[in-house]
Amino acid sequence: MAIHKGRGTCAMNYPIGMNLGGDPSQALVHSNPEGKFTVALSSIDLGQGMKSVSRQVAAETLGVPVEDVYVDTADSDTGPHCMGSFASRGTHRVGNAVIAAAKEARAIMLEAAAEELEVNAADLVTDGQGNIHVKGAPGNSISTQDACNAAQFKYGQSVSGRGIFLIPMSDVDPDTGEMSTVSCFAHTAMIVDLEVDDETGEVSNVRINSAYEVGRALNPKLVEQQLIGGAWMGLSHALYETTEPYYPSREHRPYSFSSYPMPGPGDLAQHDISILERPAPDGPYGGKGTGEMCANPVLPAVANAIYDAVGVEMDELPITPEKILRAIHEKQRQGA
Amino acid sequence: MSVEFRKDLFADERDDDLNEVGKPTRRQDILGHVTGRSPFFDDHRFDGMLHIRCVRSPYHHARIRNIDTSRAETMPGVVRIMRGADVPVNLNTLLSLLDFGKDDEPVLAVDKVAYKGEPVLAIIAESEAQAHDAVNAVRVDYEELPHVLDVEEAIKPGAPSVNLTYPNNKFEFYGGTDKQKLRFGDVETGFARADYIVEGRYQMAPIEQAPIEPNGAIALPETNDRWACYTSTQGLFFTLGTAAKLLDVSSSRLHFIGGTVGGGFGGKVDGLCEPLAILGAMLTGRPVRYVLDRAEEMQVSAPRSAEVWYIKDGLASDGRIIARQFTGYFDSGAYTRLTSYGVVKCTGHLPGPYTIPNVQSDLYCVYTNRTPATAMRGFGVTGADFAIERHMDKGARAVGMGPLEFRLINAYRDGDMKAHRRLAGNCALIESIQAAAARANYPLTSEYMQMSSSQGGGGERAQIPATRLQDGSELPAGTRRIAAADHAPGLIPQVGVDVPVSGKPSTSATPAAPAPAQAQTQFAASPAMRGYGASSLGQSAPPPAPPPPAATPAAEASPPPAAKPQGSPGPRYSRYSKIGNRRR
Amino acid sequence: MAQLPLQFRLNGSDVAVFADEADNLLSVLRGKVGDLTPKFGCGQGGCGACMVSVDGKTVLSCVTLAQNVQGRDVESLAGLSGEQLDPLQTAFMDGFAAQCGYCTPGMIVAARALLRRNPNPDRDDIVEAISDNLCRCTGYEPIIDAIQLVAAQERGTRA
Amino acid sequence: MTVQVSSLSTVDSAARLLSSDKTARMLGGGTLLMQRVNAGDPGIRKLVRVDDPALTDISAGGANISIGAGVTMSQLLMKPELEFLHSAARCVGGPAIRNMATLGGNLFARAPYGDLAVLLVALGAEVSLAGQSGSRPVAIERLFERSGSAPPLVRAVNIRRPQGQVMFHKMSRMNPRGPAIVTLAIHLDQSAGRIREARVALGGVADRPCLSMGAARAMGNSRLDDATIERAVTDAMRGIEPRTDAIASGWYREQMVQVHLRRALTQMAGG
Repeated sequence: MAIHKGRGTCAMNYPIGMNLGGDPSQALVHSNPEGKFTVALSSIDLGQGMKSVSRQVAAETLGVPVEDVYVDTADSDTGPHCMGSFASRGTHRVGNAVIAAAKEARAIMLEAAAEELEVNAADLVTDGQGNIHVKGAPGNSISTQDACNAAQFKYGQSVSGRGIFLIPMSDVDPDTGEMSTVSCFAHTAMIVDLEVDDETGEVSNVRINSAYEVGRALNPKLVEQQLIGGAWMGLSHALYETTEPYYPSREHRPYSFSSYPMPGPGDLAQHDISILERPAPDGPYGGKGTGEMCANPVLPAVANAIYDAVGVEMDELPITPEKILRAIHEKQRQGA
Repeated sequence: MSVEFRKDLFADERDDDLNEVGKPTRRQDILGHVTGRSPFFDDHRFDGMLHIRCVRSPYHHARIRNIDTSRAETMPGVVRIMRGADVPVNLNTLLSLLDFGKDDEPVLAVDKVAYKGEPVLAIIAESEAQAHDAVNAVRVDYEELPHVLDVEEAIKPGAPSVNLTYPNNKFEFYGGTDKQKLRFGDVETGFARADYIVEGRYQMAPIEQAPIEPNGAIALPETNDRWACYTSTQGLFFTLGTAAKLLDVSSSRLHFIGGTVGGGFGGKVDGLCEPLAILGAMLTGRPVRYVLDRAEEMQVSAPRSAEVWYIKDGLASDGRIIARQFTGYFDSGAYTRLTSYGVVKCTGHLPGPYTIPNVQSDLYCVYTNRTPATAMRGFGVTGADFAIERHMDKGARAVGMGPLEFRLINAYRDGDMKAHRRLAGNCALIESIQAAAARANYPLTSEYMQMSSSQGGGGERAQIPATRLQDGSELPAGTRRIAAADHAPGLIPQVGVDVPVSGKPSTSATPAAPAPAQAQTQFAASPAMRGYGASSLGQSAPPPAPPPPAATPAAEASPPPAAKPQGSPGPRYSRYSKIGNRRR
Repeated sequence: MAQLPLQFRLNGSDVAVFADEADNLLSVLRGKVGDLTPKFGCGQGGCGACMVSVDGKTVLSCVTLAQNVQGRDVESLAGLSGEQLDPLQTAFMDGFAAQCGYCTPGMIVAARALLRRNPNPDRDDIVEAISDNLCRCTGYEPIIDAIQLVAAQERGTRA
Repeated sequence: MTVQVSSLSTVDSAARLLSSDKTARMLGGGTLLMQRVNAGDPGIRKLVRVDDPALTDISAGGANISIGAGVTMSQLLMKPELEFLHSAARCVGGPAIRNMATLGGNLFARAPYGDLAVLLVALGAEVSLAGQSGSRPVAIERLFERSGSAPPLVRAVNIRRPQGQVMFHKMSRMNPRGPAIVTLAIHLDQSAGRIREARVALGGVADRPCLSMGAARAMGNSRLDDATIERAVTDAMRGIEPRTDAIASGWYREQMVQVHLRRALTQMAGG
């Protein structure tokens, strides 16, 4: 019996949003008389943090504290159209729509502030703390609450905005595959170290060093959540998961979590991450989506590390201990 | 576990002192999550709520000869048994909302079943246990048919027809072709010039998305002659539109409530539960709940598609990849769902993040007698990238280079032409490799550490080469035939007004954006505006636009001007309105 | 169909409902009593989203026959926080230990049960304690960290 | 229709009911049975609950140990006198599963479950059956031999406190809780350097825990040396058809029986 150490690498990019475009998302932003804003979406928060990212983007654009904004994702009667939360499109598409809507609402808020302060709206800035003041003269200020209140009760203005983001749909040339695909890409590179038991084919002591380029981490903790959890899923895809364990046969299919193995809390990899941010020119504050690309690199990096460890080509997923062991046996047979 | 931000990289393209963006603000939904009070779809309860369980096919492929529900109908608690004939429009394809592909899948099977687990009947009962009992009491008389499970077997002549809409077991892409092609340069010339040829076969597994919350919906009659639907969908309007089509009801009469979902990963896009729950509410006038159990989640809800890949590389002795050829088979299962779109997305992604002068790909979306596949995290890319990055290691070994060094010299850079004939920009592959190497103490020499995504690209690497087409003809260098906007970063219209969304507009190295109106009009007026739906509806496609004269890459980055007057509505919008405008 | 009367204490309050004979505890809690904090994930005892305590011991309510809690004390996540949040809830919030939030109720019930029986858990003890609970989003790390943090805090408070 | 529940106060009355109704099942902790009820399994129409204190009795003071079939894994783990069972009991699920899962249920769990039963088979444990007063206890592995007829109702498990060396090992892909690829339990009774009796029980491999007769024969009356170990490894799967499931193929299970048996015996020889 021997334990063999191996190192594997990979590099990847990932397209953000439905790749041919044609996938609009909309946002509506409006304020109550106290200057507290609601962002209405029909986009879905399925754990990735849609509500939180939209909230921070809206607050940034409106120029108000994040506590003054709440995002609702619940309802097709109140939330305007959105294609949905998939294809890593949420942050990018919805984020841009929220910016557009928030800008429109902000302009109205600033107009009311300008009336109250008797200055030109173009000269006003927000401090992000709930105040609007004349550029270079913080003393000449009005709170966002008072501005919104005045807009609604004095000037009869709705402090609200509409936003949509659409990348028009591209066609595809049937002969060449020419198409206008997505507008921005996230990037990743990964180095995986692991150990392989040549008697059982088991992989253990997985250590991951990674770099992910995300455009801009709109909320660094949310990005971290995606990267840590995504790499776990990637490891699961690499070594464990399939609905058809003997593909293409349909025999012995799993019907429960017990028969559908995934790494348990005792099977976690050590994972150290570097995050890079090269803002996407068309991303909201430069942000790209991180939700999908984070899982992908683990698959080949693990396979490449297994080759480095025991010299067998693992080209079929998932790379179960059984597949590794069979390949080791085959290699021994050929070497004999 | 540790996380570090490399703020030193791309610092000149970024403004880091924003107020709220970039802050580790607590999640807005977190208090609800930790107290168990977040309103997931199943956290809504209604008096008199009924439950659905489905009768499902025990065969891979069979004709339905007879369905006997007489015993089930009289069982305690059974309120209604729904058959295919009860579904107003019992044939759909998910992407009909984008006019992509032909309707090919019933909600409830009528004449035949094409995979184990395909729903045949939906039984509505007072309790789930009673619905289960009634399911067990239904007798369906099947005539088993020959089946096929292997993608490469399925497309051979004489294979059983899985899907009657596509009898050859291959999806029809635009132009009626049975595969999605990618042609850039001439791989055969490249292979002939190569010092090394590396070939490989790879296989991606079908994988269950496995969110802990299962797919489900609760539908009920609302006042004003509408129906409400509490749902776990990942696309609220996507599923609403699907339900409206299947139920032949105006979308204005459906009210979807969701948005808080217990994980999705692509597994909650197909809208399996909503149409049946709403139909149940329509037929019974009562709240109806339909939730997949875990066994159904594992085997009846759609997984990530399996894929089989063949890759052939031609390598120069200095490590450059000079030709790369792909053949790929995506296992769509019995129906289309989203796999066809995954194939197109994948084609746009090939040959990976590398600049290769000759690229060819043929990808097939294949029908087999297996659970239909759909989206999952990394959709259309995960399997291809596994194959590519396994293959890159073999290439590095062939040329005797380190694996990261091999990737670095082939990495794409700003200004490079991609195989789908659009320019790359905003690249960061090189820097990502350098950062990961630094993290892992992977020794890269200064030659490799000094590489940069923003240097060394473009120029010769920006050329569109003369391209050999499948029929043997050659397309001249520089040819582009799709007149949609070039989506290379920086060319997309920015939304709204003046506030810079990237945080630092003036110093950005990328080109300025054209005005929004311009890009929209170019899109809408393109003479090449041919949707997938056009071919499926039997319309002949307009002839391709004449290739523009060969131009410098810089000029190419701006698409040719619009041919139609501004403001004319594009056909894409009318397709959406087809759903929205349906009246009852 | 005849239904059975069922009485038990839930989070310290008396509960009386009618249930089908073979109903599981989860469906009674959610459908009859209205405590929606335990979640349905599998109905197979395989994911832990439905975890509650019965007489101080954690169980998977989806595979617990509801009749078996007749006259007994049931505690769900709803019972862990009153006026104030349980420190675990705060730690999960601050530590970004939840994404979709669907496994979170079961995780916190499992973690509180651990800290009650073992105030000095090491990392392996925590891993063991949450091994009935699946999470598909987080990769478990932030959950383990949050529990470890609370264990340390509570040790400090006692010291 | 739907599932009914019968609550009885004695094991014997439950045994009578179970033997007269083949759609009735004894409910222990419910961890396996309630899944099937929830899924609407038409083969289960009645659950039998028994509130008989005999089922939760533990008598563990001396050399002869008796454990009621209703005792949970958690209860076993709280008994220091039963320490020799703890490594196996700890392999059953996580803490909540162990709070529910009973000894009796574990005996009837089909592979890849039933880890504790594998150890009990190796230890030569016997069960006393309900409703058959006066009948002799039955070896656990014999319980699984009568296919077709309704499973008997176990009242208690009787074990002699083990002498000699005991080894338990479970190989699973999910840690710390997961279904077994193989579970291995070995009980070696040695005297004067020779193995008097070897009992090697395998779990996960066949549908139910089973004894490896090949390994036992190979080791009987031998020294535990490398040659004996190799003979035991070679013969371990003789007569046993390894099963394939979603977790592992029969081929892999056979390989793992051999690898882990070799490792375990080598460790026992060294210790």
